Order: sequence, then structure tokens, then C-alpha cells
Amino acid sequence: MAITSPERLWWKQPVCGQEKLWISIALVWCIFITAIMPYWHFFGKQNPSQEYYRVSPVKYGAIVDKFTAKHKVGEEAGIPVVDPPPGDIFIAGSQFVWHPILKLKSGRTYRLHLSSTDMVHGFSVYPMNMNFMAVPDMDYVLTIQPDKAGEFFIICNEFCGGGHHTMTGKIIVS
Amino acid sequence: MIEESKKAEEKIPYWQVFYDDIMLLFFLSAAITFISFTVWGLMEIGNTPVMPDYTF
Amino acid sequence: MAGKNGHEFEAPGSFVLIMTFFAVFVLVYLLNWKYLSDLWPIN
Amino acid sequence: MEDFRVCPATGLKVHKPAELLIKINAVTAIVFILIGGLMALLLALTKIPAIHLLPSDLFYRFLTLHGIAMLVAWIIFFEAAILYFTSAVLLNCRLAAVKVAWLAYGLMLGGALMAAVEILIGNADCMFTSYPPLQAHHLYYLGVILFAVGAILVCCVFFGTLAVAKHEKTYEGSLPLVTFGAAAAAIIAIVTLAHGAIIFVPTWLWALGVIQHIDAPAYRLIFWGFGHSSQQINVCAMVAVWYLIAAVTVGAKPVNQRVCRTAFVLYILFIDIASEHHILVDPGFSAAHKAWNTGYFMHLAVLASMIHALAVPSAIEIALRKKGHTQGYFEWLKKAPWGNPSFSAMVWSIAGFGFLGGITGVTFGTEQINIIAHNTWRITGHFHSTVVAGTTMSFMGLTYIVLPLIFRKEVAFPKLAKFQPHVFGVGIWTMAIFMMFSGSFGMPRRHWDITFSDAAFSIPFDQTAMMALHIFGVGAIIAVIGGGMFVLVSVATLLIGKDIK
Repeated sequence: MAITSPERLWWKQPVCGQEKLWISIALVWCIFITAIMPYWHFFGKQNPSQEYYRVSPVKYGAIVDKFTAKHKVGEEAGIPVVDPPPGDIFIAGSQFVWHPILKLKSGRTYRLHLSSTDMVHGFSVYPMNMNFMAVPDMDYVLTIQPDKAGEFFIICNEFCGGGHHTMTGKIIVS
Repeated sequence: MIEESKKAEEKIPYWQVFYDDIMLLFFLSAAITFISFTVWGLMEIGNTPVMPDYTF
Repeated sequence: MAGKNGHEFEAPGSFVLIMTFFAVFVLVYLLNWKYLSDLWPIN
Repeated sequence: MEDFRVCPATGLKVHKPAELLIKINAVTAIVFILIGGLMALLLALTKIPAIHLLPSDLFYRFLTLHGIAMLVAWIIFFEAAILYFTSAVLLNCRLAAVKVAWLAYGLMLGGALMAAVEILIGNADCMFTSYPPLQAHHLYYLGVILFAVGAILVCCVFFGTLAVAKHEKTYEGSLPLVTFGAAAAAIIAIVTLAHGAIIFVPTWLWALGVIQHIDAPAYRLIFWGFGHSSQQINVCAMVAVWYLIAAVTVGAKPVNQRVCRTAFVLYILFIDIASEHHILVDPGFSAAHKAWNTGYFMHLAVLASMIHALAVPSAIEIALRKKGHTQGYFEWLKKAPWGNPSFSAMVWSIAGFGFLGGITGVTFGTEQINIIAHNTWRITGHFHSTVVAGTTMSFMGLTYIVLPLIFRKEVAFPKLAKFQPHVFGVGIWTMAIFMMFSGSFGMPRRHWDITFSDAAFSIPFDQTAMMALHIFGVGAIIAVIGGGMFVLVSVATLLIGKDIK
């Protein structure tokens, strides 16, 4: 019984064929799901970025402001819209807005810098369902290549304070 | 039974002794977790380079 | 009682159940890779 | 000896002070599931778009309380009872350091109440995770620390009891499998709580103003060494409870001790590094750290779960086949004691943990796949499958065994008890599945208003996902009813149940 001590030499009890077969199948599967992660790093197109830098929230906020001023083309819902050339682009999460609104071109490669100027925020692109964390003190560089045109919304999906549910943003791909 | 008494004399297999050693298992568990997850992770955070300046 | 000679299937019903489980597991897992590959290329 | 009584049903010697501690911890756990369940109902009614009951501040406050009451208090108080039961009772032994066990209980209760009060008066709207720079009142962190210290003491009493039993030779050879599983849970608990201490003590000092800055990425790393690993305590405890219930209800024997114990050893060694799952899309960690900690070592713990997934059902099948249910593949399953709420709760638990929780956990825990799952409602659905459909259901099943065995009361309302696991099971499965379904559209977790009515952009959320939200709500209400039945049966048994003598 499982609730009493086993026989003295329980180690020597042979494993029956059924369990052996299942453990083998399970082991092979575990090796497969392990190997697929490094495989995808080399041959897959969607991988979490490995590029990140230390930056204070104040400095990051200043960089985003300068970037916004340089490329600003308009305003929507009180949030500045920028139309930057391919290369380094910046977005900041702060209570309770994602700014600026980015205008991107389909098929071009961008280095999207993601960070927060206050709390930990969750960066979730809707309806594509792509999720990353925006952590203060860390500049997270995502090299992205938008391949579909359209309007994408950004939702904050990490609780960041009372107005968390109002925290949205936008990326426009043309 | 004859077989039983024979079994009683037989030495307990090495692996069985290992599995019964709860303290050893505890130290291995703590060591693996702290080295593989916590300490390595903290080292990576600590070694993060500083963001370069961007001028516009 | 179990595994006296180490080769019989003494719980065939459970084996069928576990194979069903495994099939669902593989299906769900691979389907998620498919959804992932629909995203923008990102690195 | 006066301190012991002999259980007439099992012949086990029961240490009376241990029995009292088991009772008090189990009762406290049930009080907290009542609080958490009430919160669950209010939250579900807010999540259903057509009702949207609570205002946003109360929603986040109650969500925090729901997490603390369920994930911390209900589960860990119950696990304290399990640790005392599997050590003192199953080993026929006295409980080591009864006074320490009472101190542990006091600290846990004091800590849990302190945290709960701080949340309720609005000083800690920070969720279970309390990521800095989001700050709660320092008493909230102190409450969590006190609770954790109490929980560490519980584990120490457990290990002390194992040592006493070995020293006084109250058992021969190796530990019973169930006790071994509980030991795995206790080992993981100590590693987990150590992480909790490492991160919550500085955070508490930060809230007091002693420390100026808590590094957000480092907090996330160490917090999850606590937050996720604490759920692995539940996994071990739950699997041990499966073996326990299978043994008590159908007389199942583990098919092979070596296989079952190996699976527990794999848990002990490798399951904690699964904490990595929470930081897969975080800056600060290389792909090597991520792939290693979710990779082969971690998957050895997945292998362990897959081993149990066959070992437990086949032990049950063999036991039932021995009783004469030998026809075809599934006669044993049809003729199984479904009228016994312990048994049916265990089956729900195995299936729920395996099909819903386990599969999704491994999937979302894959480094790249996490990009499409992280912080969406799929994660919430996943851990409601593991912790509620899995752990909580198995603990409910154990309660129906503990009531006659330890409390020596006949289960009240036996018909209600018979249906309870099925009601709760249907509810929680519906709820978890539709949480995951909506989450797969990108629906965020911890979100008060999915219609984005006050936001800068009112995002037109997918209509299918919005429909699923209503089905989720129905499931959640059914689950709350099932949980209410559980509390009703337990409390009624304690108050008006017939004594067994």
C-alpha cells in the first residue's frame, strides 16, 4: 500500500512492460520538446529577444520624448503619433498610456525599444497576441518585421495600478 | 520462507539508500535551484550592459 | 502482484487513457507552434 | 500512553496533539476557501460583461485577496494538515515539537490575517505578485513574511517527526510512498520559502523606507522562485494525495515503488527551475538561461508527472480488476466507486491536472510559445486547472477521508457530498477551458474592463472571445456552487455530524 512502508528491497522489483513502454515514449517526447527550443532559435522566426540594456526610467523617458519630438506627425486621442524611418524606434509604458503611437511600414525591419517609466507593464499587441514585459530599469530591444498591414492595439496586460484597464496604445502598419 | 530470509540479508541497493536520504535530496534540490535559476539569473541581470546614448 | 515477470500489460484500460492523453498533448503543443509562427518575425 | 488513541478503522496509533493540529489547520483552510470563494463569485460576476458588478478599485482589491486567500492560505493551511497527517499518523509516531507546530500555526494565521486586512482596507492593491515599484503598505509584506516563517516551521516539524519516527523505529525500511511524496512537497516548500524570504524581507524594508530601491527585474526573478515554486509544493502534495485516496478508497497499491519514487525524486531535483516560465519574455535573461531552465532538466520534472499519470490510474485499474471488474478495457472504470466523493474528486483531479493543467503548462512554458501566452487569460486558465481542478479537488477528496478518520464524524448530507465533486468539477473545467479560450485571442489577465470603455482607444475585442466570457461566467458560478457545497458539507459535518465510535 502507498500508506505503509514498502517491502524491504523495493528497488529490485522489475518494471512491467507497460510502464517501460510509456516511460520510453514520454522520455522521447521530453527530449523532443527540449530540442525544439534551441532549434527554433536557429531556424524559427519568432524568438524572445536577447538584447537588453540598463537604463534609468528618467533617462528612458527623455529619450522617448526626444524621439517623439523628432518624428511627430500628428496626434490621436491626445497621444503623439510618430512616423520614424526603419531602425531604432522607442515606446514607453507609463501609468496609464503607451506612447507614442507608431506608424510602421510593412516588410521593413525595426529595432523596437520597450521599457517603462514607472511600474512594470505588460506589452500585448492585439489582435496579433504578441506579449512582452516592459520592466523599468531595462531597455528591451525587439527586432521586429511587421508583415501585415493594419491597425494594432497595445494592451497593458500586467497590473500597474488603479487605471490599469485604461492603458492602451496603438501601432499602425501600412 | 527461505527466500524472505535470504532477502533480509541482501544489501540494500545504492539507489534505494539515496532515495531514502531525505536530507541529501533536500540539499541537491536547493543547490540545483539556486545555481541554475537564481544565481545564474542574478549574474545575468548584473552583467547587463548600459544603454548607449541615442541622439536625434 | 504487479510485474512478476516484467512483460505483461496488466492495466490495458489505463494505457488507452494515457495514449489519449498523449495524443491531446502532442496536438495542443504543435498547434501552439503553428499559432506562434503566424506572428511578425521577431528576434 | 495517554497521548495516543488507536484508530478502530485502520489500527493506526494516532497522536492526539497531532490530531488536534491537523483539525485546526484543516478547519482554518476551509474558512479561507470560504473567503476566497466569496471573492471568486464577486470577481466572476464582474468579469461577465453583461453584469460587471464591482467598481474597478474593489475588483483589483478582491482579486488580490482572492489570490492570497486561495493560493496561499487555503492551500498551505491544508498542506500543513497533510504534512502532520502523513508524518505523525501514517508513521504511527508522535509529532515532534508540538509547541513549535502551534507557534507555526499562530504565525501563519496572524500573517494571513494581517495581509488580508491590509488588502481589505485598501493598503495593498498590488495583486499576489506585488511587483515593485508598485508598493503596498509595509504591514502587508510583514504579513506575508510571518506566514512564510510559519510555513517553514511546519516543514521543520514535519522533518523532525520523520527523524523521531526513524529514531523510535515506528516504521521499518523506507518511508511509505505517500509520506515520501509529502517529504518531496516539504523539501520544495523550504527551497521556495527561502526565495520568499530573500525577496520579501528587502521589499518590506523598502516599504518601510530603509532601502531606497528594489531592482524590478531582480525582484521578478526571485519572486518567481517563490511564486511559481510554491505551486510545485501543491503538485507534490496533490500527487501524494492521489496515492493516498487510491489506497483508501479502492485499496490500490503502487504498481512499482521504484518508478513512483523516481518520479518524486525528479520533482525534488528539477521542478523548482520551472519558475523560469514567468520570465520567458522578460528583459535581463539570455536565451541560454531561459532554454536551460525550461529545457531538459525541467522536462525531467514533466516526465515525472507523465509517469504518475500512468502509475496512478493503473494502480487503481489493477485494484479494481482484482475485485472482479475484468471485462474489456473499461469495466473497472464503470464499476468504480463513483458514489464515494473521495474517489470521484480524485478522478476529477487527475484528469483536470493532466489534460488541462499539465498540457497547457508545458506548452506555455516553452520559451517561444510563451510569447503568445504570457499574461493573457490563458495563464489564469492554466493555473486554475492545476491549482483548483487539480490540487483543490484532491484536497476536497482527502477531506472526505479525514472527516471520519481524524474528526471521527460521519459526513453530513451524504447525497450532497456525493454530487459535490461533479458539480465543482464541471464548473471549474468549464471556467478554466473558456478562460484559456478567450486568452488565446489575447485577452489580458487581471483586467477589469475588457470593453475598454474608459481607455484612450476602445478596442473592439473579438466577439467569439466575448461570448466565451459569458460561458466562463456560468462555469465560475457552478464552481462557486460546488465549492459552497464542499464548505457546507464540511462545516455541517463538524457541527451536526454524528460521532463515530
